[in-house]
Amino acid sequence: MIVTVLFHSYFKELTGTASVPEALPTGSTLGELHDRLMARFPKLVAMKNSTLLAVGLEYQPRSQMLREGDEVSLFPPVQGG
Amino acid sequence: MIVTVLFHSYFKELTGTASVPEALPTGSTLGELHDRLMARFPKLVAMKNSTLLAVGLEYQPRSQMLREGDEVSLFPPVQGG
Amino acid sequence: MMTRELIITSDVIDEPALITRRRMSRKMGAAVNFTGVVRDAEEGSMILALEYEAFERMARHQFELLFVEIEKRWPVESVRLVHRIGRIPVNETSLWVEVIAPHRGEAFAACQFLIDEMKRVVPIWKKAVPEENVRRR
Amino acid sequence: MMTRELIITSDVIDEPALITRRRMSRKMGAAVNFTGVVRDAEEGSMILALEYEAFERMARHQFELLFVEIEKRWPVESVRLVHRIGRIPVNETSLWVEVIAPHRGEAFAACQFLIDEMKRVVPIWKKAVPEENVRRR
Repeated sequence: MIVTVLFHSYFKELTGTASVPEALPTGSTLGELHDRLMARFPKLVAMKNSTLLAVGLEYQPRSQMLREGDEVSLFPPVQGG
Repeated sequence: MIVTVLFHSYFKELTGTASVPEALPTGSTLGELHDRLMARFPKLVAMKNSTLLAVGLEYQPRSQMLREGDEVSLFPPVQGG
Repeated sequence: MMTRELIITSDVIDEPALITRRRMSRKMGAAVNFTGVVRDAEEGSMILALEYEAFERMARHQFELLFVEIEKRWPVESVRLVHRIGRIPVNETSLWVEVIAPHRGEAFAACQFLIDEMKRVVPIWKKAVPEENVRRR
Repeated sequence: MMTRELIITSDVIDEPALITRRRMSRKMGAAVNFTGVVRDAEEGSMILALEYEAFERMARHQFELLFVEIEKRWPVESVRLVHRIGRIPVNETSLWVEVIAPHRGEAFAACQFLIDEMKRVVPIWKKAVPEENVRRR
Protein backbone atom coordinates (compact mmCIF):
# COMPACT_ATOMS: atom_id res chain seq x y z
CA MET A 1 0.00 0.00 0.00
CA ILE A 2 1.01 3.60 -0.47
CA VAL A 3 0.77 6.36 2.09
CA THR A 4 1.61 10.04 1.73
CA VAL A 5 4.18 11.37 4.18
CA LEU A 6 4.28 15.08 5.08
CA PHE A 7 7.26 16.67 6.82
CA HIS A 8 6.73 19.91 8.73
CA SER A 9 8.96 22.59 10.19
CA TYR A 10 12.68 21.80 9.98
CA PHE A 11 11.96 18.18 9.10
CA LYS A 12 11.56 19.59 5.58
CA GLU A 13 15.19 20.72 5.72
CA LEU A 14 16.36 17.44 7.26
CA THR A 15 14.71 15.41 4.49
CA GLY A 16 14.92 17.93 1.67
CA THR A 17 11.22 17.52 0.93
CA ALA A 18 7.78 18.50 2.23
CA SER A 19 5.98 15.40 1.01
CA VAL A 20 6.89 11.91 -0.25
CA PRO A 21 4.87 8.81 -1.08
CA GLU A 22 6.03 5.68 0.72
CA ALA A 23 5.20 2.10 -0.25
CA LEU A 24 4.62 -0.26 2.69
CA PRO A 25 3.49 -3.84 3.23
CA THR A 26 -0.23 -3.99 4.01
CA GLY A 27 -0.79 -4.00 7.77
CA SER A 28 2.25 -1.87 8.55
CA THR A 29 2.14 0.33 11.64
CA LEU A 30 2.98 3.99 12.06
CA GLY A 31 6.12 2.95 13.96
CA GLU A 32 7.25 0.74 11.07
CA LEU A 33 6.74 3.65 8.68
CA HIS A 34 8.81 5.87 10.97
CA ASP A 35 11.63 3.28 10.97
CA ARG A 36 11.59 3.10 7.15
CA LEU A 37 11.68 6.88 6.91
CA MET A 38 14.68 7.06 9.27
CA ALA A 39 16.47 4.55 7.02
CA ARG A 40 15.61 6.61 3.95
CA PHE A 41 16.37 10.01 5.59
CA PRO A 42 19.11 9.33 8.19
CA LYS A 43 18.99 12.91 9.53
CA LEU A 44 15.65 12.00 11.12
CA VAL A 45 17.35 9.50 13.44
CA ALA A 46 18.70 12.16 15.84
CA MET A 47 15.12 13.40 16.32
CA LYS A 48 13.67 9.94 16.84
CA ASN A 49 12.47 10.32 20.41
CA SER A 50 10.98 13.78 20.04
CA THR A 51 9.28 13.20 16.68
CA LEU A 52 5.51 13.67 16.73
CA LEU A 53 3.43 11.40 14.50
CA ALA A 54 -0.03 12.12 13.15
CA VAL A 55 -2.34 10.32 10.75
CA GLY A 56 -4.62 12.81 9.05
CA LEU A 57 -5.30 15.47 11.69
CA GLU A 58 -4.89 13.25 14.78
CA TYR A 59 -1.88 12.27 16.83
CA GLN A 60 -1.46 8.49 16.84
CA PRO A 61 0.77 6.04 18.69
CA ARG A 62 3.46 4.06 16.90
CA SER A 63 1.24 0.97 17.16
CA GLN A 64 -1.42 2.57 14.92
CA MET A 65 -2.18 0.42 11.83
CA LEU A 66 -1.92 2.35 8.57
CA ARG A 67 -4.26 2.11 5.63
CA GLU A 68 -3.88 2.70 1.91
CA GLY A 69 -3.96 6.42 1.15
CA ASP A 70 -3.32 7.59 4.72
CA GLU A 71 -1.68 10.96 5.06
CA VAL A 72 1.00 10.73 7.74
CA SER A 73 2.72 13.78 9.25
CA LEU A 74 6.10 13.84 11.01
CA PHE A 75 7.26 16.91 12.86
CA PRO A 76 9.35 18.16 15.76
CA PRO A 77 7.85 19.38 19.07
CA VAL A 78 5.37 22.19 18.52
CA GLN A 79 6.11 25.76 19.58
CA GLY A 80 3.05 27.93 19.05
CA GLY A 81 2.35 31.01 21.08
CA MET B 1 -7.76 63.51 73.06
CA ILE B 2 -9.99 63.79 70.04
CA VAL B 3 -9.95 61.58 66.97
CA THR B 4 -12.01 61.84 63.81
CA VAL B 5 -14.05 58.77 62.92
CA LEU B 6 -15.06 58.07 59.32
CA PHE B 7 -17.74 55.54 58.42
CA HIS B 8 -17.76 54.06 54.95
CA SER B 9 -20.22 52.08 52.84
CA TYR B 10 -23.37 51.06 54.71
CA PHE B 11 -21.80 51.94 58.04
CA LYS B 12 -22.91 55.47 57.11
CA GLU B 13 -26.52 54.21 57.07
CA LEU B 14 -26.07 52.21 60.29
CA THR B 15 -24.74 55.25 62.14
CA GLY B 16 -26.56 58.00 60.23
CA THR B 17 -23.31 59.88 59.64
CA ALA B 18 -20.16 59.79 57.52
CA SER B 19 -17.91 61.38 60.12
CA VAL B 20 -17.93 62.11 63.86
CA PRO B 21 -15.33 63.40 66.32
CA GLU B 22 -14.85 61.16 69.34
CA ALA B 23 -13.22 62.16 72.63
CA LEU B 24 -11.11 59.45 74.23
CA PRO B 25 -8.76 59.13 77.22
CA THR B 26 -5.14 59.60 76.17
CA GLY B 27 -3.54 56.23 75.45
CA SER B 28 -6.75 54.60 74.23
CA THR B 29 -6.47 51.82 71.68
CA LEU B 30 -8.28 51.35 68.41
CA GLY B 31 -10.24 48.49 70.01
CA GLU B 32 -11.37 50.74 72.85
CA LEU B 33 -12.55 53.31 70.31
CA HIS B 34 -14.45 50.59 68.46
CA ASP B 35 -16.15 49.54 71.73
CA ARG B 36 -17.17 53.15 72.43
CA LEU B 37 -18.56 53.55 68.94
CA MET B 38 -20.61 50.36 69.30
CA ALA B 39 -22.05 51.78 72.52
CA ARG B 40 -22.84 55.05 70.79
CA PHE B 41 -24.15 53.43 67.56
CA PRO B 42 -25.65 50.07 68.60
CA LYS B 43 -26.32 48.99 65.00
CA LEU B 44 -22.56 48.52 64.64
CA VAL B 45 -22.61 45.66 67.16
CA ALA B 46 -24.00 43.10 64.72
CA MET B 47 -21.03 43.84 62.42
CA LYS B 48 -18.46 43.66 65.19
CA ASN B 49 -16.46 40.69 63.95
CA SER B 50 -16.35 41.70 60.29
CA THR B 51 -15.59 45.40 60.85
CA LEU B 52 -12.34 46.58 59.31
CA LEU B 53 -10.38 49.26 61.16
CA ALA B 54 -7.89 51.69 59.68
CA VAL B 55 -5.92 54.60 61.06
CA GLY B 56 -5.18 57.05 58.29
CA LEU B 57 -4.65 54.92 55.18
CA GLU B 58 -3.39 51.76 56.94
CA TYR B 59 -5.19 48.81 58.46
CA GLN B 60 -4.34 48.48 62.14
CA PRO B 61 -5.00 45.88 64.84
CA ARG B 62 -7.32 46.61 67.77
CA SER B 63 -4.27 46.94 69.99
CA GLN B 64 -3.03 49.98 68.04
CA MET B 65 -2.55 53.04 70.30
CA LEU B 66 -4.34 56.15 69.04
CA ARG B 67 -3.00 59.68 69.01
CA GLU B 68 -4.60 63.08 69.11
CA GLY B 69 -5.96 64.00 65.68
CA ASP B 70 -5.90 60.48 64.24
CA GLU B 71 -8.37 59.79 61.49
CA VAL B 72 -9.94 56.40 62.08
CA SER B 73 -12.04 54.55 59.48
CA LEU B 74 -14.57 51.80 60.15
CA PHE B 75 -16.08 49.84 57.32
CA PRO B 76 -17.52 46.47 56.34
CA PRO B 77 -15.59 43.89 54.25
CA VAL B 78 -14.45 45.35 50.96
CA GLN B 79 -15.96 44.28 47.64
CA GLY B 80 -14.07 45.88 44.79
CA GLY B 81 -13.83 44.32 41.37
CA MET C 1 11.34 50.00 37.89
CA MET C 2 7.82 48.74 37.34
CA THR C 3 5.56 51.39 35.89
CA ARG C 4 2.08 51.66 37.34
CA GLU C 5 -1.03 53.49 36.35
CA LEU C 6 -4.05 53.61 38.63
CA ILE C 7 -7.31 55.24 37.61
CA ILE C 8 -10.38 55.43 39.85
CA THR C 9 -13.09 57.10 37.82
CA SER C 10 -16.81 57.41 37.33
CA ASP C 11 -16.32 57.45 33.55
CA VAL C 12 -17.00 54.50 31.27
CA ILE C 13 -13.87 52.36 30.86
CA ASP C 14 -12.69 52.63 27.25
CA GLU C 15 -10.84 49.38 26.76
CA PRO C 16 -9.78 49.79 23.12
CA ALA C 17 -8.27 53.18 24.03
CA LEU C 18 -6.41 51.61 26.95
CA ILE C 19 -5.08 48.84 24.70
CA THR C 20 -3.97 51.39 22.12
CA ARG C 21 -1.93 53.17 24.81
CA ARG C 22 -0.11 49.98 25.84
CA ARG C 23 3.68 50.23 25.78
CA MET C 24 5.90 47.15 26.06
CA SER C 25 9.67 47.01 25.87
CA ARG C 26 11.36 44.52 23.52
CA LYS C 27 12.16 42.23 26.47
CA MET C 28 8.47 41.63 27.27
CA GLY C 29 6.57 38.64 25.91
CA ALA C 30 3.23 38.63 27.72
CA ALA C 31 0.35 40.96 28.47
CA VAL C 32 -2.54 39.65 30.56
CA ASN C 33 -5.71 41.72 30.71
CA PHE C 34 -8.66 41.20 32.97
CA THR C 35 -12.03 42.83 32.44
CA GLY C 36 -14.62 42.59 35.21
CA VAL C 37 -18.18 43.23 34.09
CA VAL C 38 -21.36 43.76 36.14
CA ARG C 39 -23.58 40.67 35.91
CA ASP C 40 -27.38 40.79 35.87
CA ALA C 41 -27.82 38.99 39.20
CA GLU C 42 -26.40 39.57 42.66
CA GLU C 43 -27.00 36.95 45.34
CA GLY C 44 -29.78 35.42 43.29
CA SER C 45 -31.74 38.63 42.60
CA MET C 46 -31.92 40.41 39.28
CA ILE C 47 -30.28 43.78 39.28
CA LEU C 48 -30.03 46.75 36.98
CA ALA C 49 -26.70 48.07 38.11
CA LEU C 50 -24.14 48.08 40.88
CA GLU C 51 -23.35 51.26 42.74
CA TYR C 52 -19.64 51.33 43.66
CA GLU C 53 -18.15 53.54 46.35
CA ALA C 54 -14.48 53.97 47.22
CA PHE C 55 -12.62 55.47 50.17
CA GLU C 56 -10.36 56.80 47.49
CA ARG C 57 -7.33 58.07 49.43
CA MET C 58 -6.96 54.76 51.23
CA ALA C 59 -7.80 52.76 48.10
CA ARG C 60 -4.93 54.47 46.24
CA HIS C 61 -2.54 53.77 49.09
CA GLN C 62 -3.57 50.12 49.36
CA PHE C 63 -3.24 49.63 45.60
CA GLU C 64 0.25 51.12 45.80
CA LEU C 65 1.17 48.61 48.53
CA LEU C 66 0.02 45.82 46.21
CA PHE C 67 2.04 47.25 43.33
CA VAL C 68 5.13 47.29 45.57
CA GLU C 69 4.49 43.66 46.46
CA ILE C 70 4.11 42.67 42.80
CA GLU C 71 7.34 44.43 41.92
CA LYS C 72 9.09 42.42 44.64
CA ARG C 73 7.69 39.08 43.58
CA TRP C 74 7.70 39.09 39.78
CA PRO C 75 9.70 40.72 36.95
CA VAL C 76 6.69 42.76 35.88
CA GLU C 77 7.38 45.77 33.66
CA SER C 78 3.99 47.46 33.90
CA VAL C 79 0.71 47.29 35.80
CA ARG C 80 -2.32 49.32 34.85
CA LEU C 81 -5.58 49.21 36.76
CA VAL C 82 -8.80 51.12 36.20
CA HIS C 83 -11.68 50.82 38.68
CA ARG C 84 -14.92 52.51 37.77
CA ILE C 85 -17.07 53.78 40.66
CA GLY C 86 -20.59 55.20 40.89
CA ARG C 87 -23.50 53.50 39.15
CA ILE C 88 -22.40 50.85 36.67
CA PRO C 89 -25.17 49.24 34.60
CA VAL C 90 -25.27 45.51 34.00
CA ASN C 91 -22.93 44.44 31.16
CA GLU C 92 -20.59 47.39 31.65
CA THR C 93 -17.01 47.15 32.90
CA SER C 94 -16.24 47.87 36.55
CA LEU C 95 -12.58 46.79 36.58
CA TRP C 96 -9.83 46.59 34.00
CA VAL C 97 -6.35 45.29 34.79
CA GLU C 98 -3.24 44.81 32.69
CA VAL C 99 0.03 43.16 33.67
CA ILE C 100 3.04 43.03 31.35
CA ALA C 101 5.91 40.63 32.01
CA PRO C 102 8.57 38.70 30.13
CA HIS C 103 6.64 35.40 30.31
CA ARG C 104 3.02 34.44 30.63
CA GLY C 105 3.34 32.56 33.92
CA GLU C 106 4.48 35.69 35.73
CA ALA C 107 1.89 37.87 34.04
CA PHE C 108 -0.98 35.53 34.93
CA ALA C 109 0.25 35.08 38.51
CA ALA C 110 0.69 38.80 39.14
CA CYS C 111 -2.66 39.70 37.57
CA GLN C 112 -4.54 37.15 39.68
CA PHE C 113 -2.64 38.19 42.80
CA LEU C 114 -3.57 41.83 42.23
CA ILE C 115 -7.27 41.08 41.82
CA ASP C 116 -7.41 38.63 44.74
CA GLU C 117 -5.63 41.06 47.06
CA MET C 118 -7.69 44.01 45.88
CA LYS C 119 -10.80 42.10 46.92
CA ARG C 120 -9.26 41.60 50.35
CA VAL C 121 -7.80 45.01 51.19
CA VAL C 122 -8.80 47.86 48.87
CA PRO C 123 -11.67 49.87 50.39
CA ILE C 124 -14.24 49.76 47.59
CA TRP C 125 -17.80 48.59 48.14
CA LYS C 126 -20.76 47.82 45.96
CA LYS C 127 -24.49 48.01 46.41
CA ALA C 128 -27.03 46.33 44.13
CA VAL C 129 -29.58 48.45 42.32
CA PRO C 130 -32.46 45.95 42.14
CA GLU C 131 -34.75 45.70 39.13
CA GLU C 132 -37.92 46.66 41.03
CA ASN C 133 -36.38 49.95 42.14
CA VAL C 134 -36.99 51.57 38.80
CA ARG C 135 -40.03 52.28 36.72
CA ARG C 136 -40.32 49.96 33.75
CA ARG C 137 -40.96 51.63 30.44
CA MET D 1 -23.16 26.42 23.56
CA MET D 2 -19.75 28.02 23.80
CA THR D 3 -18.98 30.25 20.84
CA ARG D 4 -15.51 30.00 19.37
CA GLU D 5 -13.58 32.03 16.87
CA LEU D 6 -10.24 30.87 15.54
CA ILE D 7 -8.13 32.96 13.20
CA ILE D 8 -4.77 31.86 11.81
CA THR D 9 -3.47 34.70 9.72
CA SER D 10 -0.34 36.40 8.43
CA ASP D 11 -1.91 39.81 9.09
CA VAL D 12 -1.01 42.05 12.01
CA ILE D 13 -3.26 41.32 15.03
CA ASP D 14 -5.45 44.37 15.63
CA GLU D 15 -6.22 44.08 19.33
CA PRO D 16 -8.35 47.22 19.77
CA ALA D 17 -10.54 46.02 16.88
CA LEU D 18 -10.86 42.58 18.48
CA ILE D 19 -11.82 44.15 21.81
CA THR D 20 -14.39 46.35 20.10
CA ARG D 21 -16.01 43.23 18.61
CA ARG D 22 -16.33 41.53 22.02
CA ARG D 23 -19.85 40.38 22.88
CA MET D 24 -20.76 39.25 26.41
CA SER D 25 -24.18 38.19 27.66
CA ARG D 26 -25.59 39.74 30.84
CA LYS D 27 -24.69 36.59 32.81
CA MET D 28 -20.96 37.00 32.18
CA GLY D 29 -18.69 38.76 34.66
CA ALA D 30 -15.15 38.14 33.44
CA ALA D 31 -13.09 38.45 30.29
CA VAL D 32 -9.45 37.36 30.37
CA ASN D 33 -7.23 38.33 27.47
CA PHE D 34 -3.74 37.13 26.77
CA THR D 35 -1.38 38.79 24.32
CA GLY D 36 1.83 36.99 23.40
CA VAL D 37 4.50 39.22 21.92
CA VAL D 38 7.80 38.36 20.18
CA ARG D 39 10.74 39.14 22.47
CA ASP D 40 14.11 40.40 21.28
CA ALA D 41 16.06 37.32 22.36
CA GLU D 42 15.59 33.61 21.72
CA GLU D 43 17.77 31.14 23.63
CA GLY D 44 20.16 33.92 24.55
CA SER D 45 20.67 35.36 21.06
CA MET D 46 19.29 38.65 19.82
CA ILE D 47 16.73 38.26 17.10
CA LEU D 48 14.87 40.51 14.69
CA ALA D 49 11.78 38.41 14.26
CA LEU D 50 10.29 34.96 14.58
CA GLU D 51 9.09 33.12 11.53
CA TYR D 52 6.01 31.04 12.41
CA GLU D 53 4.74 28.12 10.37
CA ALA D 54 1.55 26.13 10.91
CA PHE D 55 0.24 22.83 9.61
CA GLU D 56 -2.98 24.68 9.41
CA ARG D 57 -5.57 21.95 8.80
CA MET D 58 -4.32 19.97 11.76
CA ALA D 59 -3.84 23.11 13.88
CA ARG D 60 -7.49 24.02 13.36
CA HIS D 61 -8.60 20.51 14.30
CA GLN D 62 -6.40 20.41 17.41
CA PHE D 63 -7.63 23.84 18.53
CA GLU D 64 -11.21 22.58 18.10
CA LEU D 65 -10.44 19.58 20.34
CA LEU D 66 -9.17 22.02 22.99
CA PHE D 67 -12.29 24.17 22.65
CA VAL D 68 -14.43 21.05 23.17
CA GLU D 69 -12.43 20.23 26.29
CA ILE D 70 -12.83 23.78 27.66
CA GLU D 71 -16.57 23.64 27.06
CA LYS D 72 -16.72 20.40 29.07
CA ARG D 73 -14.70 21.70 31.98
CA TRP D 74 -15.80 25.30 32.53
CA PRO D 75 -18.95 27.40 31.98
CA VAL D 76 -17.21 29.48 29.32
CA GLU D 77 -19.45 31.50 27.00
CA SER D 78 -16.88 32.46 24.39
CA VAL D 79 -13.33 31.70 23.32
CA ARG D 80 -11.52 33.68 20.67
CA LEU D 81 -7.98 32.92 19.53
CA VAL D 82 -5.86 34.59 16.88
CA HIS D 83 -2.44 33.16 15.96
CA ARG D 84 -0.35 35.13 13.54
CA ILE D 85 2.03 33.17 11.29
CA GLY D 86 4.79 34.16 8.89
CA ARG D 87 7.46 36.65 9.90
CA ILE D 88 6.60 38.52 13.09
CA PRO D 89 9.02 41.29 14.12
CA VAL D 90 10.13 41.72 17.71
CA ASN D 91 7.55 43.61 19.82
CA GLU D 92 4.61 42.52 17.65
CA THR D 93 1.84 40.16 18.72
CA SER D 94 1.99 36.49 17.73
CA LEU D 95 -0.95 35.23 19.82
CA TRP D 96 -4.12 36.77 21.18
CA VAL D 97 -6.60 34.84 23.30
CA GLU D 98 -9.86 35.81 24.98
CA VAL D 99 -11.98 33.75 27.35
CA ILE D 100 -15.33 34.97 28.69
CA ALA D 101 -16.95 33.29 31.69
CA PRO D 102 -19.28 34.13 34.58
CA HIS D 103 -16.41 34.42 37.10
CA ARG D 104 -12.75 35.25 36.90
CA GLY D 105 -11.47 31.93 38.29
CA GLU D 106 -12.99 30.01 35.41
CA ALA D 107 -11.85 32.54 32.83
CA PHE D 108 -8.24 32.53 34.07
CA ALA D 109 -8.16 28.72 34.34
CA ALA D 110 -9.59 28.16 30.86
CA CYS D 111 -7.32 30.76 29.26
CA GLN D 112 -4.19 29.26 30.81
CA PHE D 113 -5.32 25.73 29.92
CA LEU D 114 -5.82 26.75 26.30
CA ILE D 115 -2.36 28.30 25.98
CA ASP D 116 -0.60 25.47 27.83
CA GLU D 117 -2.30 22.81 25.73
CA MET D 118 -1.75 24.75 22.50
CA LYS D 119 1.97 24.66 23.24
CA ARG D 120 1.74 20.90 23.66
CA VAL D 121 -0.42 19.80 20.73
CA VAL D 122 -1.12 22.45 18.09
CA PRO D 123 1.27 22.05 15.13
CA ILE D 124 2.78 25.50 14.91
CA TRP D 125 6.53 26.08 14.88
CA LYS D 126 8.80 29.07 15.07
CA LYS D 127 12.25 29.86 13.74
CA ALA D 128 14.40 32.74 14.93
CA VAL D 129 15.50 35.39 12.44
CA PRO D 130 18.83 36.39 14.00
CA GLU D 131 20.08 39.96 13.99
CA GLU D 132 23.17 39.27 11.89
CA ASN D 133 21.05 37.86 9.09
CA VAL D 134 20.07 41.28 7.84
CA ARG D 135 21.93 44.26 6.62
CA ARG D 136 22.00 47.10 9.17
CA ARG D 137 20.97 50.46 7.88
